[in-house]
Amino acid sequence: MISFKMSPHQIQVKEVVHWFAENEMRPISLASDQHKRVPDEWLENINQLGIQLSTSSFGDSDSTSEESDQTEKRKKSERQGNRLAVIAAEELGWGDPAIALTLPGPGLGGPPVQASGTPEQKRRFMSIFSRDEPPRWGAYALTEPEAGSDVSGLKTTAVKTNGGYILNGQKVFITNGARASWVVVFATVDQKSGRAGHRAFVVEKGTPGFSCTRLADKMGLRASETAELLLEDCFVPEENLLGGESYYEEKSAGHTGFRVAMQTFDNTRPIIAAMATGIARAAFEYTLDFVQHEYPKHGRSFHTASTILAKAQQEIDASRLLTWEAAWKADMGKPNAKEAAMCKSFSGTISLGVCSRCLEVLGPDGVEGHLVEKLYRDAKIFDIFEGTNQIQHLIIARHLYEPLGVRI
Amino acid sequence: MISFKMSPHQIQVKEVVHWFAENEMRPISLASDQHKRVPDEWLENINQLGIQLSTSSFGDSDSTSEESDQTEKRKKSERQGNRLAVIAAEELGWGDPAIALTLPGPGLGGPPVQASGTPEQKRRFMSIFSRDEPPRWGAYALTEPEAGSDVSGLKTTAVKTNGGYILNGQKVFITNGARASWVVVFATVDQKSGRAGHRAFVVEKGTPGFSCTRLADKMGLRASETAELLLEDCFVPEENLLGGESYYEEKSAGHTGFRVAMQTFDNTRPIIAAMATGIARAAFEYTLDFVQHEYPKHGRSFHTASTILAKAQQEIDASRLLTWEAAWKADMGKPNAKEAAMCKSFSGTISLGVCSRCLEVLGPDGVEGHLVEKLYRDAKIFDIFEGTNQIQHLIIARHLYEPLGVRI
Amino acid sequence: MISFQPTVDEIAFRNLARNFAKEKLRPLARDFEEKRQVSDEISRGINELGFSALELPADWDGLELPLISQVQIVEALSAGDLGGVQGFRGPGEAASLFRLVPAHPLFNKIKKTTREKTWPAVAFLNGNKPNHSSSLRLELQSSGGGYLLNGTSRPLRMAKYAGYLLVGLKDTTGEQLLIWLEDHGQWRLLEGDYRLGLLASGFSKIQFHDTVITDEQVLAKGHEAKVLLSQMLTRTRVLEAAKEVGAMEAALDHAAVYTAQRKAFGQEIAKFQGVSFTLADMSIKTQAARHLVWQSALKVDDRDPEGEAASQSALQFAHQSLRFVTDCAVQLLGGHGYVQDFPVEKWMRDAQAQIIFTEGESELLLDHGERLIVGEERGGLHDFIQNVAASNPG
Amino acid sequence: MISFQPTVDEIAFRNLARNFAKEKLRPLARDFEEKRQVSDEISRGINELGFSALELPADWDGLELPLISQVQIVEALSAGDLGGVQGFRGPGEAASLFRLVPAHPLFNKIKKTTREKTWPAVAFLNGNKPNHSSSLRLELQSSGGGYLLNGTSRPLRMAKYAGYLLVGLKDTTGEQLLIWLEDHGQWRLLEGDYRLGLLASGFSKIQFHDTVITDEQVLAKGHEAKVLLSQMLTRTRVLEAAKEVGAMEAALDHAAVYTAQRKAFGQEIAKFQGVSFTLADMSIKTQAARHLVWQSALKVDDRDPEGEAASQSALQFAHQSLRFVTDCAVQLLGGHGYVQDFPVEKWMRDAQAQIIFTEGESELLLDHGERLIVGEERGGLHDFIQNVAASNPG
Repeated sequence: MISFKMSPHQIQVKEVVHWFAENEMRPISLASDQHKRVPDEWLENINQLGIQLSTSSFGDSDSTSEESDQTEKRKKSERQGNRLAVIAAEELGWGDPAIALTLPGPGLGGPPVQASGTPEQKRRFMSIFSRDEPPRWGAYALTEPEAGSDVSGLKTTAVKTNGGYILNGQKVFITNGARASWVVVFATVDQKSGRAGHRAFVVEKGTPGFSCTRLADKMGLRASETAELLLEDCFVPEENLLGGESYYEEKSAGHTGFRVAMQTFDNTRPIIAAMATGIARAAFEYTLDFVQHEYPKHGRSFHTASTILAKAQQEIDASRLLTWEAAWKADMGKPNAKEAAMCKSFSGTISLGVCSRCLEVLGPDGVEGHLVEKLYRDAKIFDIFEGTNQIQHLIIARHLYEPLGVRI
Repeated sequence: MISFKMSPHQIQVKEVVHWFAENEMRPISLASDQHKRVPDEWLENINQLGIQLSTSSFGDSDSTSEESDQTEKRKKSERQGNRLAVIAAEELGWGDPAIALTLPGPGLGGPPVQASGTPEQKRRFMSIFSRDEPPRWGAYALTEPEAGSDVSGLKTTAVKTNGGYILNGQKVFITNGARASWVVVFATVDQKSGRAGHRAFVVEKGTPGFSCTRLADKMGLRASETAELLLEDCFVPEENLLGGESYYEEKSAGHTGFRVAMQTFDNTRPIIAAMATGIARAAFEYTLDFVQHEYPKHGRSFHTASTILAKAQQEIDASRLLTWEAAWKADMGKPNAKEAAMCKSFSGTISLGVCSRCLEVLGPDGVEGHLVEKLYRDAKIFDIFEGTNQIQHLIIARHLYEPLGVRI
Repeated sequence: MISFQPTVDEIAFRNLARNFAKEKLRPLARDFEEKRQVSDEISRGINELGFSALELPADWDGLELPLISQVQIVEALSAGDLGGVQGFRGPGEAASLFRLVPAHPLFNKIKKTTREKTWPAVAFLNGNKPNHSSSLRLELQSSGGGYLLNGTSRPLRMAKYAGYLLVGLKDTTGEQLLIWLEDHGQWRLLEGDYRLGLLASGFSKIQFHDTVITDEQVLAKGHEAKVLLSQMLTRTRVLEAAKEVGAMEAALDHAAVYTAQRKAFGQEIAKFQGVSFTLADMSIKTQAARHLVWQSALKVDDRDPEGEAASQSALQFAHQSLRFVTDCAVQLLGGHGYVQDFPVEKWMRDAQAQIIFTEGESELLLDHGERLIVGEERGGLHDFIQNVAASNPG
Repeated sequence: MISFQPTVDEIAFRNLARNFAKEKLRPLARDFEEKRQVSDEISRGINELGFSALELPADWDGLELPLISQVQIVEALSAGDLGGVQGFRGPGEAASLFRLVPAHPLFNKIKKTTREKTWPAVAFLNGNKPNHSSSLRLELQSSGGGYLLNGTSRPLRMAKYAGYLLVGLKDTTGEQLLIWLEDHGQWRLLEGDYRLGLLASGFSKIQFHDTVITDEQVLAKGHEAKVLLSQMLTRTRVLEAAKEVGAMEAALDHAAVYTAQRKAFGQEIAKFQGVSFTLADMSIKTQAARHLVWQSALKVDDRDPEGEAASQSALQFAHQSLRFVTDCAVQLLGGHGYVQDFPVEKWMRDAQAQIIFTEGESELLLDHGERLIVGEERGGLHDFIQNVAASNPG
């Protein structure tokens, strides 16, 4: 039955995360943006709450400390993990997207480890994230300076050697790349063979030859760490090849690092989209409140504000529903690449637009040490990272033409 | 000196053509749309006025009955022909774009004959258009059923034979194609050689093997004749090859039928753009008048109408100025392909948008036997014919990247 | 629990509608347009399959489906041809009023025809919509025990074929009335020249000249009339928006198939991003519009006080997207999009007509936005309706 | 005669501006942003080249150029860095008032500084702009022979560095006043935390607490003040719009060069229509915006009564296009567009700030549209200005 009503459990998750966003994130939001850093002490404190930005941190599917073979019960309840994740991500985006991305946990590195890792790897890499330990992070390193959207063209090399691989290359725009305990690094074992040559490695902090060369200054999302990573003759042991060698040897299964990277996106894009929706909602709610308290209730500016706010709410609703659909499909075990691209594309665009129009309503008052101007700066990245809007369009179109026998 | 003020001569042309549009075209506009035909009698009458839709019919550059070597004086005065043409075309579009396209004269066939014809051809084909003769038309046949925007892929063949060429192929969307005394037909003498093989022929009405197979019913522009033409083993004498054989033999000059076709567009696109501007202006003026007389001067609907009408006037102004610039460049003898594509693209888009938003202002009253709904139906073709908006974008981008050394 | 999974019944009904749309409606669409009406055969088919009774109350032998089910069916039908769907005879917008007050004694006669499956057409005159043209003014003047009605309406859908007329209008003192007219001697048609779209929908203006409205013809007055009208409009907005989503789906599909086959510059034009990105945009807007329609349907089914705002939002987004998607479809077909050999030019015209004859985009946004800001109290309206129904045992 | 050909002088001045923008402004743009001001060296350069005196009257040693010439120069400068241009010291918006009433005795002091080329900054407080925030209210109360001014302004450009303050405000009876303040003891800065853009522009709020305004400080009153303000705003709108065109040009150029070089999927990304069509759209909007600026400049130079409406239209289109073009530039650079290694992220921020600190898009459209419909009588204003100037021999 079609229903857009949250279950009691979903409502509970939403409320808990909203409480957190409002009472823990918002108070440090503007200062974190200014200092380009989330306070360490804050991170240590909230680590104990166990709130993460990932598909696996809500619901009862927390597999970090469990065996990988699953009981029937767990499998069943896991089926709402994606929906819970987007519900939570919207609230976190509402709270502060930069801080949300800085919450301790495996981050974008989690999905590839969960999806492709061996049981041993899952245990080893996921078990480090615990409320009882100091805060830790995972990260995900795909993008290279000369290959942004073109994932297939990656230039980081992995050369097989005794007991492992030697990695060489450079990665950019890596969220939490400097503070991460490990980073899922995509590299190629054979540049000529294209996507088939891709492999995913877990490179651990402190590995010789692995370093962070720089943190990038950005338009927004300033409290989030965006690192450039360098791999210079960096030896990574065999057991850190995600899935192990046998995973890639079964050619028929079509396992490649490329596929690992792409599957990750189908899971993470709805989360990113939900955060963008949350950003738009934060700007909308702030502005609605402002208009309700400060505006006259008639005349030109009232009509302008009415139109802008109605449009904002409409776009936020549509964005959320597209996102929920992508998450619901994932929960159902249905392919959701098209829907994930759709919600990512839509939410990225409307999020910036809503912020910009809200700034018009707020006028010059809206730029002084102000939440909405920060949201505007933050929003733009949602059109770019995890695949630019152009890439999302390509994926959507590919899925539209596929049943018609045209490969674009 | 930059100036957007018309000269006295330009004002005079504008006023004469506006008078014609208002008093001759408008009264038959809705009926012609309904009957899908401009009345013959009307055409006969107005032929005597000598108003045509072409680059050469204003100013003193009417070369139809003149020798091709030109006096200094004529050359100088000819330099405002493009500006006069777009000024006139805006008024004609304002009057009725379908009737404008049906005005007797060489139409889109004129520019290629003027630009590439031999002196003998210019005389022979252009001299038939005269106020003292019955109304006659020329036409331009480039598009084929399987090659719309892809001009380079044309399939109509021209095989050299004794004293001429045998043409075979089909042409679609040919304005005035059935009533035309002659049609400039583009064909290829060698499909393998691509654009280099293109040739432009003047095919005369009644030529054996040359026929009109159908008139297409359309969304709008219904009073204008849109023909499908068939060439079946149609013999065209050598002397009807535009420019003559020697024209194409000088390889160094780069003369091809493709080039003829493309140069035509640089001249005609501003005219098409000006008509689209005229359409938008007609909808705008009608709606402004309606609002001034029927609307209250306060409140919601007044604000909505204010916004819509201000936007409409702004877009019309911008569209006109882009068009004027393209025409001015042509008059100055400067390359204007980019500007011609820009004004064509912009005007096609805004023309439809203005009509649509005016319909919103007019409400249900606006669809009953009504000028603006007709303009809306007419406007859409301006995004399509003479190169779709996509093609215009391609041309613009090509010129933006050319100086950067990238050929797209 | 959040779910996008239609029920088994919904899927079955939707497939039925889809087949009918594909096999019956689509092939005859040009014919309906030319003849300016939907054929009797198709009307019979529609009625036999129950598509005219989706919204009707159960004790009228209607299906009384929730809106969330209806919108899926209506969308599937309209994907055949929006112009055809808008030309179906039957209760039209009034069905939503029958649903709200099924037992109203004024409806006894039409209720009988509905049970007999004769499906007379009902036209709806919403005199509350802003009407700026001074030549079109309606005046309802209290007179004796009733009212005198004078003036000319805007063009109304199905007016040409209507046996019944539902009128929502304020009298000269500003009191809201809902009036039900059964005798078409009471109004005169003022037929016009329509060329834009939805040409099988029987558009006509309606004229009144000292038409006497007796108190018996007044269905509701004052606050009661206002509430009924508002709730009826909320339901019809959702259904109209669903039709628009169907029209978008048709245009999207057609453009996809065409661009997948059509070649230029040596390859399928689908391979040019200028084409494929446009198609992607069309599909995003279609899907988003569908979700907003579903959301509004669910809210109205749930008697959520936000239902009215959601219906305005859904219809406004549908309008905007419908214009975009049908325009893009024409554009992607190029010259072929503009000629009547392909359906897309008709869909673009139908779309623009559909938008004009329902509420305008700016109006919908302003209604929605003003409520957002001012926070109009809308609670309790559903209870009120129960009372209306209860106080008029049919 | 319609012509798009700049004069030889205009070309020369434009090239000078272009070189200065490229060689001086662009390389220092990040530095200005970080230091929150434009360096003295650059300010000197600007002044020496005469770029601060374009609008100033001739007998102030200004260049008194027609707007059509100014907009070309201002555009070329802003193509270096909009944030830098908006941080130049100097008369700012007030220059247009000096131009309109050059002989006003209140301007004697600043006229002298201008002749001495010391270029003090002037801030402009337009209290007539809608101000919805209740914490920011200005009140001008008649008191004795003058007025008492209280309250807090919105953030103003160059307020931090201003030695002079021009205030346009209505008093409590609704009478329009133009006030000229030379003593910055009369106001207090209320500096804030700005992060969005135009960070070198010295934004600050200004506070007044029982500030006494004497009659001598009143530049004009009533209708005269209204007309002056309106004409001044018309001129500044044209100039602000020209700056925005320059910023668009910069973003367009940068995106073109980047996408011509950047490769993905084995070729320059310029070859993907998703990229090249976006660039084409950017260039169309930039060129259209430029033409509208030129049109408004020509109309104002011609004392055309449509000049004010044209300036509103030009600025509104520039706003909309500037947002689009700078956003697209960031988008076309992808991740590189978002980091501060490239200038486009700054331009997008500067653009949004520029739009916020000038008049809003909806406001401009409504002003323009209402005049279109209601046809406000604006004739004779230019004559009036002549009288103002004549009646105040300086």
